[in-house]
Amino acid sequence: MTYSADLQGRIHRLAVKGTGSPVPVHIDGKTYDVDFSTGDGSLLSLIVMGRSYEADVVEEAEGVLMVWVEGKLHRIEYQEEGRRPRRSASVTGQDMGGRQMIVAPMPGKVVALLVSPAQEVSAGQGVIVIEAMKMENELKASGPGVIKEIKVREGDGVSGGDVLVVIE
Amino acid sequence: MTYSADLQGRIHRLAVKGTGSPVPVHIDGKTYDVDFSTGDGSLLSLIVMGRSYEADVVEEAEGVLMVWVEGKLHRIEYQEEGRRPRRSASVTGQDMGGRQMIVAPMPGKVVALLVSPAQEVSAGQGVIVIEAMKMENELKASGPGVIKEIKVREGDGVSGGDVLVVIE
Amino acid sequence: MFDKILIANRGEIAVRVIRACREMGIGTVAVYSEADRAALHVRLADEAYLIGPAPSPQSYLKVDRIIEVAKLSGTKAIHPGYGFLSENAEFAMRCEEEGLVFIGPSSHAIRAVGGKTAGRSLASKAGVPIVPGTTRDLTDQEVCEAVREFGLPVVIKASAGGGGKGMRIVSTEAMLGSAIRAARSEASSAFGSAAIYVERHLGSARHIEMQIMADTRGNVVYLGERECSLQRRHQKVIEESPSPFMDLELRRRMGEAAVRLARAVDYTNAGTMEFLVDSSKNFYFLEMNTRLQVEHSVTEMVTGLDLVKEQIRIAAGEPLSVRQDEIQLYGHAIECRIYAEDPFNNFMPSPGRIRALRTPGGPGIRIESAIYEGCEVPIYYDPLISKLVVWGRDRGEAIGRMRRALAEYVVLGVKTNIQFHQQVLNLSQFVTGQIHTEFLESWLANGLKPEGGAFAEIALIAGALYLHTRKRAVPSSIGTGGQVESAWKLAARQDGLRRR
Amino acid sequence: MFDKILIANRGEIAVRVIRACREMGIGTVAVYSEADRAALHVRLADEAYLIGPAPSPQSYLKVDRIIEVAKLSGTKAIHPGYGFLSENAEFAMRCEEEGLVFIGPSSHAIRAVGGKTAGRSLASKAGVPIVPGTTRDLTDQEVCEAVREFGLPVVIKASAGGGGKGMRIVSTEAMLGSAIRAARSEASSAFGSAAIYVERHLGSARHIEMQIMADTRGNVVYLGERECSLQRRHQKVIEESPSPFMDLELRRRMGEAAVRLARAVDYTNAGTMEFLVDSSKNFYFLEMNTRLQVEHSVTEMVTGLDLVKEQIRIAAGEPLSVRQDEIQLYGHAIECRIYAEDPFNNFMPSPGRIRALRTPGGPGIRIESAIYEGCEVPIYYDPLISKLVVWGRDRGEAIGRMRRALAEYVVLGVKTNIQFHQQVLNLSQFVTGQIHTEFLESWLANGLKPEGGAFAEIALIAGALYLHTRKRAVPSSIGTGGQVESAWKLAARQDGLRRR
Repeated sequence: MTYSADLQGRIHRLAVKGTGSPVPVHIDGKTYDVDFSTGDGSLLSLIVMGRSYEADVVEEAEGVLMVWVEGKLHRIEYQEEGRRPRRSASVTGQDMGGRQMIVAPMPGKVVALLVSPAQEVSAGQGVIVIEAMKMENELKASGPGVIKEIKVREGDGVSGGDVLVVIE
Repeated sequence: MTYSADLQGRIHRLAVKGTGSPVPVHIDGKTYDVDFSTGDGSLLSLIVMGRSYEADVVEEAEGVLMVWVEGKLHRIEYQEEGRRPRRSASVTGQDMGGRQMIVAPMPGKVVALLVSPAQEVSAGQGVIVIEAMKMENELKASGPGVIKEIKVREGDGVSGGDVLVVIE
Repeated sequence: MFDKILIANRGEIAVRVIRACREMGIGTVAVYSEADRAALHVRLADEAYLIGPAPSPQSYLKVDRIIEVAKLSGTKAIHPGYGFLSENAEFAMRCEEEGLVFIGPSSHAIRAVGGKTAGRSLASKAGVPIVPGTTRDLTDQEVCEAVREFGLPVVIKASAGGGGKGMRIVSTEAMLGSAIRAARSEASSAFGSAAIYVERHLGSARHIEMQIMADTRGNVVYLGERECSLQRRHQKVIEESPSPFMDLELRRRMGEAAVRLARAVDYTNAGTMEFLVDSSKNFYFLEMNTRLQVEHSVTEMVTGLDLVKEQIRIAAGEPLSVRQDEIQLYGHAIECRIYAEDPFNNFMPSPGRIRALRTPGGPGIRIESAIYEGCEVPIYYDPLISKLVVWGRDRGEAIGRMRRALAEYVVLGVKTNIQFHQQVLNLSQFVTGQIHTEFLESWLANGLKPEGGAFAEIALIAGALYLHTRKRAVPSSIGTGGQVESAWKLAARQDGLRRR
Repeated sequence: MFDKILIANRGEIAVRVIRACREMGIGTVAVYSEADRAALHVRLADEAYLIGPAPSPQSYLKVDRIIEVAKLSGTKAIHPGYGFLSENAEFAMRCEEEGLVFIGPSSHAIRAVGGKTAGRSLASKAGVPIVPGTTRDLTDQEVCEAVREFGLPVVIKASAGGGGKGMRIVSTEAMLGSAIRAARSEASSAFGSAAIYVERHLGSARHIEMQIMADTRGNVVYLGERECSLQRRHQKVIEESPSPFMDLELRRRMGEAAVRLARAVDYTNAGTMEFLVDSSKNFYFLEMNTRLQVEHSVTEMVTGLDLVKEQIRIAAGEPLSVRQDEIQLYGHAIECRIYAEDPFNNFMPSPGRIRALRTPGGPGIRIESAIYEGCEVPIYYDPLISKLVVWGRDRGEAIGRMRRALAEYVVLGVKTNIQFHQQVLNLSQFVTGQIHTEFLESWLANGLKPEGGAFAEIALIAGALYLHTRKRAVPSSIGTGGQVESAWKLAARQDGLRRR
C-alpha cells in the first residue's frame, strides 16, 4: 500500500509491499528492508539495517497516529494513496479571524474567573484558573484583546478541549 | 442469563440478572450482590460481601473456562440455559475399549522409543522418551498391555496432544 | 499484633501499606471512592468498602464513614498513608476515642508540632534554628504587615498540610494579593484549612529533611537525611539519600536536632523534620511532617529498614527494631516521581486511561505504583502515578541505573514527566550535585524542549507498518499455545483484535 | 572500555547483560534465532542479528556465525551469558584468535578446570577435598567397573556443562544401563559432548557454592556462598545467600579453598566452585562453573556488587572494585526460579503463549525476566522464564516477602511452578533451613497436590460474569482518554475486543 504522511507539516511518501517480514518499505525515494514484529496492542519492534527499535503506535483518529520511538513522540497524519485529504479535528487556540479561544487543556473544575466580559486583556494576562488533580492551573491570554465571551462559571466542571473564554 | 456449570463433575446452577455493578448473582439457591470490575483481557475484580477477589478467566473452548482465583485454577464448563449439552474435546489416556493411548503432553521431539510393536508392557514401564525445553521426559504405560501401534519414529517432532503409541 | 489494618488512602501508598501487611501476615481492608472501584489497592486488599463519591471531601476525607467501615469490618487499626487524613489531629483523636489505633503519632503530638506555625514556635523553644518569620496564623492584613516587617521576598505558606500545596513566593508588592488568594484557596481545597503564615524567603538553599522514628518506650532514632532540593511549584520531583552535600558531622547535628524536637512533644511513630541548609551548612527548621513521606522509600533503600512495618510494630506497642548505633547508610538511592502531567505544556495535569505500560526490571530497581494497563488515572486526585526508585553502590551507579530504568519505562495514554526526568538526569548540575530549591524552576524558565526528532524516519515507517498490518489482521485462533507460530504473525493478529 | 558488547545468548540472562551495558554506557548487539525474533533481548538491544533456525546447534551454538556478526557489527567483546557457549573452551579460544575479547576466563583456564574430571583432579592436587570417584572420562565398560570399585549408590555425571543436565543417580545394578544412556544422550544434546564419569553418591548433603571473582592483576576474592540444596532432577529451583547452615569459619575455609583453586589455574573473571557439605560441616569440591551462574543475583543482593559490570571491567583489564576485607554479606536474599512447567503433572514442560502477566512490585523485589504479555515461550530452549529475587533484612523477612511476591505474580497461558514455590515456602523444613539435595525429591515423592478449591464458588461466579459481560461487550470508543468513563464499563469493552 502507498501512503502520504504529514509529520509537522512536511509530507513524506511511503510504500509498503507484501505481507511477511522483512518487508521492503519505500520512503522518500529510499528503500529499506524492514524486519518487524508486533508485540502487544501498541508495540512494534523494528530492525532496520541491524539497528533495533521499539516503537509504540496509537491511533488517535482515523489515519492520525501517535508514534513513539525510543520514548520520543511523533504525531503523523497518514493518507492512503487515492483517498481524498481529510482535515483532522484538532483544537487551535487561535482561529482564522484573529480570535483567541482559551481552551481547557484537561478535565477539571473552574475555581476562578479573573476577567469579565468586555474587559481588555494583555498578552500573558491570567484569564481563568482551572483545578485538576489538586493543582491550580492559570490559563493566560496568548495575545492582547477584549473578552468577547465567557462560556463557564466558577465551580463548573469542564472536560478537556472545552472552549472556556473567547477573546477578540 | 442462566447457566449450568460443571466443576469437577458437580453441576451448579447460576443466574445473572441486569448489566450494571453490583449485580445480583444466584448460585445453587443462594444470592449474592456481586460488585465486579474487569481490568484487562483476563482479569476480573470481584467484591462479594466485603471480600475482594482477583480472578482471571481464559476461554479454552466455547463455554469451557479456565478460572484462576487467588492463584488457584478451576476448569469449568458452562451451558447456557436451553442450549443442548456439548461434549468437550479433551484428550483422555484411556478410551472406552480398554485401549491405552500414550499422548504427547507437550510439543517436543521423540528421542527414544523404548518398545517395539507387539511387545508386552507392564504398568509404569517406560514406553517413549520425549525431549522438550532441553529436558527428557519418559512417558510410561498406565497399565499392562501389548503395543498395538507406534505412530512416531525417533527424531520426529510432535505437538501437544498427538497420540504417539497405542497399547491394547 | 493487629490481625487486620484499614488503609484510609488510595494510590501507590495504599498498595505500599497492603504489601507490608501481607509480608507480616496481617489482613488488609481497603476503602475506595466511586472513581477507584478498579484501582489496584482495591484489587489487592482482602476486603474493600465503598466510602463515597469521587471528590475526596466526600470519600477519602470522610471521617465518619471511614470509622464506620473500620467497625463493621472489625478492624482495630488504621494506617492513614500520606495526604488526606494523615496529619489530621481530629481524625487521630476520633480514632483514640473510638478505641481504634491510629498508626501514627498521638493527636496531641500532631497538634503540638504538626501545624507549621506550632512546629516553628516549638522548634525555637527546643533550640532548633528556624527560618525568620511569623509563628502563628495570620489575617490578610497581618500578612501585609509581616511582609513589611521581614521584607521581600517572602513565602506565604499554608499552616496545615504539606507537599508544598498552598505556598507562594512573593517578590513584589503587586503579587501579594493574588498570592494570598491562591495560597488560601489551594490550602482549603487540599487540607480543609485556609490558615496561612509568612516566612522570609531564603533563596538558593537546599531542602534536606531528616527521617526520625520513635517508639512508645521512649526510644527515638534518626535514619539519615533525604536531599529534596529538586522541586517544581514547591513539589518534590526527585529525591535521594544520602545528600551529596552531607557530611557526617552535619548529619549528626541535624539528626540530633530532629530527635530533640521529637522528644519535646513525646513524639511516636514515623516523622520527618524538613530543613533549609545554606551553602555554609547552616540549617533552619522548616516544618515537621507527622506522617510517612512520599519519598520514604529512598531511606528504606539505604538503611535496609521497612518503615511501614516499623510504623505498624510501633503502633502495636513494640520497641524499635534498631538502635541509633546500628543505623548506617549503605549505597545510594534516587527516586523519580512519575506524574501524569505534560512537561512540554507547562506540566498541565494529564488524567486519562493507561493504554500501554512497560515497567523496568533488573537489578537495583524498585517500582511503587498503582497503575496498570487499562486503568483510569482520575482527575480528582494527586497526579503521582508511580515512584521509580533505584539503588546503586554509589551515586554514580544510581544515576546510570536511573537513566537505564527511565529508558525502559513506557507509559502511554496519559502524558508523563518521564522525558523531563531523563533531561534532568543529564544536567551537569545534577550529576555534580550542585542543586538548590530554585534550581529546577530557573532551568525550566527558558521552557522545556522535547529532544530531537532523531527517529522521525523510523516513526514514519512504524506508522505505515501499523496501518499495513492492521489491514491484514485476522482473528487469533484459540489454540493450546502449543503450536509455535511465528510470533509476529500471532501478535499481529492480537494487535488486530485490540485495535481501537 | 568497550564501546559495544555482543551478547551470545537469549532469555533473561541476555536482558540482564544488556541492562548492565546500558548502565555503563556501552552499546549492545543481540543475536537471535528464528524462534526469538520477538524476544525481549532483541527489542532492548541497540542492534540485533538473525543467526539461524530455532534449534540451538544451528543458532546459539553456531560459533562461526556469531563471530561473523561480531565482525560485521564492529564489536570487540562477547559476553556468553550462561549455558550455550559460555563454558566452551573452543569458542573462547576462537575469540582469542580472532582478536575478540571473551568476557570470561581464558580458554586455557576453562580447559584446565572447566571439565568436571579435569577440575576434580586439579582440586585434589590443590589440596581441596573432592567427592570420591573417577577423575577422568569413562567408557560404558569403565563406568561399570567404577561402580564396582566405589559401590552403590553412585552418580553418573556428564563431564561437560553444568546445571545438573546429563546426571543420573544409580542405586541398583538394574538401573545402570538406562542411566548411562540417558546421561550420555542428555549430555550430548545439551553440551555437544557425551563424556561421563562416576562419583560416589553422598546422599543427604547440602549443595553450597562459593562465588569468586578474579581480575587480570592477580587479585582474587570470594563473594560468599549460595545455598542451592533445593533441587529437582538435579536442577536448582530455589537459591539463597547466605546459607542458613553457614558460619563465619566455614565460609572462610570454603572461600579460601575456592580462591586457592582459582589461583592454581591463573583463573580470571567470574567463577563458582560447587561443594557438597555434610552435616558435620566437611565440604567436598564437586565442580567449577567457569561462567556467571543463573543464581548470581542473590549474591548481588547481599554484597551490593553488580557481577556483570564487574565481569566487563575485568575483561577490559581493570582491577577488581573491591578488596576481600571490604566484602560483607548484608541481609538475606532468596531466588525462586520460575519455570514454564506443570508442577501438578510431573513438571512437564509447558511452552506456549503468555496470555496475561502481572509482576510483583514494591520493596525488596527484583525481577529478572524476558517474558511479556503476548510473547511465545518456545519449545526449543530452557523452561526458565523468570527469576523472582527478594531481599530482606533477615531470612524471616525475605521469606515473608517472597510469599507476598509469589501471590502477586500472575502468569497465564503457560503452566508455571509458582504454586509449587508457594507450597515449598510454607514447609517447616524450609522455614527452619533443614534442607539437603534430596529433600525436594523425597517431599515430591508422594506427589504434589494443588491446594484446596477454597474459592470454587467465587470461580463459578467469575466465569458466569465473564460470559455475561462478554455478551454485552461493544467496540471501545477512540476517545482522548479525557472523559472519565466508569472503569468497569471501559474495561468490559476492551475485554470484548480482546476476546479470543
